[in-house]
Amino acid sequence: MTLLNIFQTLFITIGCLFFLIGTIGLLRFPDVLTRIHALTKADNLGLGFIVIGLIPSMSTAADIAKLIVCWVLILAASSVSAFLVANQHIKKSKEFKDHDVV
Amino acid sequence: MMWFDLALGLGLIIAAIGVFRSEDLFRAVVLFVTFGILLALTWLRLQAPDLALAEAAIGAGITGVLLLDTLGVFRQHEQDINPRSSSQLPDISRQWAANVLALIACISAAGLLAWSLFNTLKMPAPHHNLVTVVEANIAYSGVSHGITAVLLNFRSYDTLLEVAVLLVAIVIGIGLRERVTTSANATSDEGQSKLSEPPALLTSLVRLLLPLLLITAIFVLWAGSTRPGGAFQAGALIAAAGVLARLGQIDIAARVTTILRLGLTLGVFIFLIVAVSPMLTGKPFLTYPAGWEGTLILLIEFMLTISIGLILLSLFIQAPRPRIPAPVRNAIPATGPNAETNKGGDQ
Amino acid sequence: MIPLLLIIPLVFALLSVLLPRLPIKAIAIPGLVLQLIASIQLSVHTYKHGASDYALGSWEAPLGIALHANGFTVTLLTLTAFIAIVCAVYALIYLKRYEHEQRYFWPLFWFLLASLNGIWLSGDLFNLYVGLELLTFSAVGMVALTANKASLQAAIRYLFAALLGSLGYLAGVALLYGQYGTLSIQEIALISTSDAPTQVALALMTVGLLMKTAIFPLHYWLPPAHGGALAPVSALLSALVVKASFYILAVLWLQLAPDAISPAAAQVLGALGAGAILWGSWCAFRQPDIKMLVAYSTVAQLGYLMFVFPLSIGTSAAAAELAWQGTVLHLLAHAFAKAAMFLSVGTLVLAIGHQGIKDLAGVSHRVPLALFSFGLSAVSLMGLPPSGGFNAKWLLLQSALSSGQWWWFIFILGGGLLTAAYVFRVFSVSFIEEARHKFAPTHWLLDVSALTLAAAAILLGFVSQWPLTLMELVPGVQS
Amino acid sequence: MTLWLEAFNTDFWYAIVGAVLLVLALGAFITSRQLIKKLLAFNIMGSGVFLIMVGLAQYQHGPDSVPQALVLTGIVVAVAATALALVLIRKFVLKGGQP
Repeated sequence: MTLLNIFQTLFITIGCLFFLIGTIGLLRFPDVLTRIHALTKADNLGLGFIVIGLIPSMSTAADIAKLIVCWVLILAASSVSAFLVANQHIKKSKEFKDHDVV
Repeated sequence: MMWFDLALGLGLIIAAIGVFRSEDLFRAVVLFVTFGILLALTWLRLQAPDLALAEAAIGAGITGVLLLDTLGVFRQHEQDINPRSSSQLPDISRQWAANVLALIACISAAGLLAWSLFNTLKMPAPHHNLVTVVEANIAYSGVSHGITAVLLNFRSYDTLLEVAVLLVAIVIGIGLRERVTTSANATSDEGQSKLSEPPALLTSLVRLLLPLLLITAIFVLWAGSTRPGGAFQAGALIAAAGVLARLGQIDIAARVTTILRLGLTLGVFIFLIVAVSPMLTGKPFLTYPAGWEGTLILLIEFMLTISIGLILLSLFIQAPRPRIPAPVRNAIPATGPNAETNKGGDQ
Repeated sequence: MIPLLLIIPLVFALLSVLLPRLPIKAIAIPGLVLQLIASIQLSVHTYKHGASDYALGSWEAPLGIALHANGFTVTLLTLTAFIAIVCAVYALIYLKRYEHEQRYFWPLFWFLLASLNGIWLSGDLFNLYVGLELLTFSAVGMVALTANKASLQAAIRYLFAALLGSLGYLAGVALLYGQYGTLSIQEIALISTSDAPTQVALALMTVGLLMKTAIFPLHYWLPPAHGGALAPVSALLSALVVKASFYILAVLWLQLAPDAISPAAAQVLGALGAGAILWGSWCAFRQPDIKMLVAYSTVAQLGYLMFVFPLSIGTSAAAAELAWQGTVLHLLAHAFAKAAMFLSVGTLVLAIGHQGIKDLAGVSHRVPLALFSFGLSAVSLMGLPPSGGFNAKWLLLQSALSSGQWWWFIFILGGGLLTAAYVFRVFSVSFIEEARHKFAPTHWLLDVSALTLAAAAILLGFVSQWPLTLMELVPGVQS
Repeated sequence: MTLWLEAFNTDFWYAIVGAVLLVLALGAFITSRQLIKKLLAFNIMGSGVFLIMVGLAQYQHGPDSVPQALVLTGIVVAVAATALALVLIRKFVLKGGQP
């Protein structure tokens, strides 16, 4: 096992751990906003670690670029969708408060 | 990797059971999309990257969007117009009959399939082997990717009929939709689409993603002749771009114009012209002239991509939606022979 | 010659999607005439030179898809072209009051024809699947055309039943491909064995196709779809569309893998047919609505088609040939008679403005021609001489006798009596003198088209030899 | 038993999964009362058939582009069917029917 392998294994394992933590948060946290928080923060970080861990096994610069583009796109998509979900949630809960339902 | 396959297969089955068992439709649809993603992985494991692409883009993507959109429409509709009535309680005896019927059908289907698969294990390999036939002829097909060769050369007749199937679906879609818009005036349509202004963040993301999606679509189309990819996957990507654009309120004409109709039929039209023209020189229908196979296949695929993208997108845009009752509508009485049915229609 | 029958309807379908405001009259009829000429020419060619194959794209099966024209195929092609042209004439008049609907009727009509021609000609199992789906979609679209609640419900039910049927068929195709490594019907017919995968594949495909053909007890979707559609649509659906899946079923059982079929399985199909005759006739007898009566009559008449299996599997060659001839004649006679019946009922309903059988009082005076066509087609359905229906039933009876299966004899005869029972319900009301409603005038072309088809059903009794001579070129039950 | 273990491979395993999906979805299709649920069951049933088609063919003679092309056609037909069914169901619900 070369040093590079150890480095890769380490990073990917850390990435997976973050995903695990994010999933536990998703399941255990009490409401929508905290769940989004757990999911987006932990998962985006985990993804970053995995991408860094994968980069050494790519053969060409183009492949590395593709990996990074994937990462950036997922970051953008997940942050925007998290924002939309949160936005909707806040709107809904405001409506409920107006009707004194909660 | 056998363990991975075992887990993936069981995952597919569990996701499917989840879809069937969930009472809530929204939950069922989300699980269905999950099922689609697992299925895309499965196709990769079966060495079918084309199918993985198609499943992700068409099966899980477009189908999921259509289903979610429908649920949204139902939710809107039920709240405004049609609260759940008590008469909707299940008919107990009918339900029992269906359960018994399903049990019989399931047991017999399971028995038949198990018997067949078990016997397959004991059988020798079949007489024919199309793998070798495809390999022997692919040099004459004009492309080097097997699936594209089968779809657009060896069995191009299937593909022609398949695009016709898509076309029939959108013709029905337009037919059922237009009735709504002919009696509604433009303002009520506008009012509906502007109901909720999308957040600026979404709009800017959409603007960022649109060109990327289009470039990817063109790449997937062009890749089709040498490696996984092709018109159907590219068309699905174009449709996805259109759906995104619509979510981000970038205006896409929702009216059925002649230009749209031209776009919808373009693929089949060019396909037919290319297929018929060799008959003038006495060659069979659907034959490509020697030397021109690759070019013509790319041309057909390009046109098909446009048509498939437009058809899938139109199926999303043209799907019937409830109209928001606008006070303006009363001022303009519906006219024409169908006025009566139109009024009774969608209120 | 063969591919023209695919190209013509596809081109016209595209034109009518592209330019929905095209002068339909100027376009549709010449196209249909062209199609009729092409199919007659193909029939003549087949008669002179025998069955022929056509390799699409110059790729021979098993790699490519082969089209196959034999005596049976060309008969069906000509039948399709003929019924289509008459229904189109009717539709041109009838749909004038449905301005919106007719813009979507014509593309679907042409796609329907393209898929029918495709199915009759195809020699490839998977291609048949795509053809069936195209057929289903255009048929469902035509049922949903009026877009009221009832017709949409009927269309959804029809679509779901047909999709389930297609999947059963496709599952069978998957097993057969795994087993034989080819999709060509002719190739599989050469090497088919009676092993488990083949039998399971056939079982799955059979159930799927029975669903699509609406054979009792899988007929539940047919009456609302056929009874609720517009008159020319009902005529096309009952005359042609349900026959497509029956055609595939017959090809599978009699041509693809006859060795894999046990006589017991054939008896089961025959029993389903008998059940269809009894149940369909009983339901038809009880319907208060005339269109539903005719739709249930289709359920009953489709039952006769099933008798070909017990009468030709495990029986003598002579009995099998008689059964096959009788079935083909029945298919033709029913197509003519049922199309005529739906068209004439459409005219009657148009004249009265109501669909109830009780409302028919007085039609014998006011709308005599439509009632006359209805009567003529009923003669053929009942199997009275001289008519195509009579010859068909006569051949089937002979086959039942010569194969010693007297129990089918009872059902074939009894079915005619049951048909008489429900048809006379209509006549007993229609000859009442005083009318309950005002009568609207109807266009003479409506009467003429219904009459043409009814006359064809009767005339078939005199020229039964024509299709039967062509039929001798059919593989499968061959003498 | 030895026969099973010898002949078993990835392709065959997925064919079995396809058969299981087909059977389960058939049951769900018949029992469910909601049209959308029926539609989902139809789609999953279709996926089961596709898995059988590719899995079985490839079990017999390795990667085969013909069934893959057929399934690609099948997927497109299935999405067209789904879209058509949704259009009809939506219209039906707007006319006051129950989904």
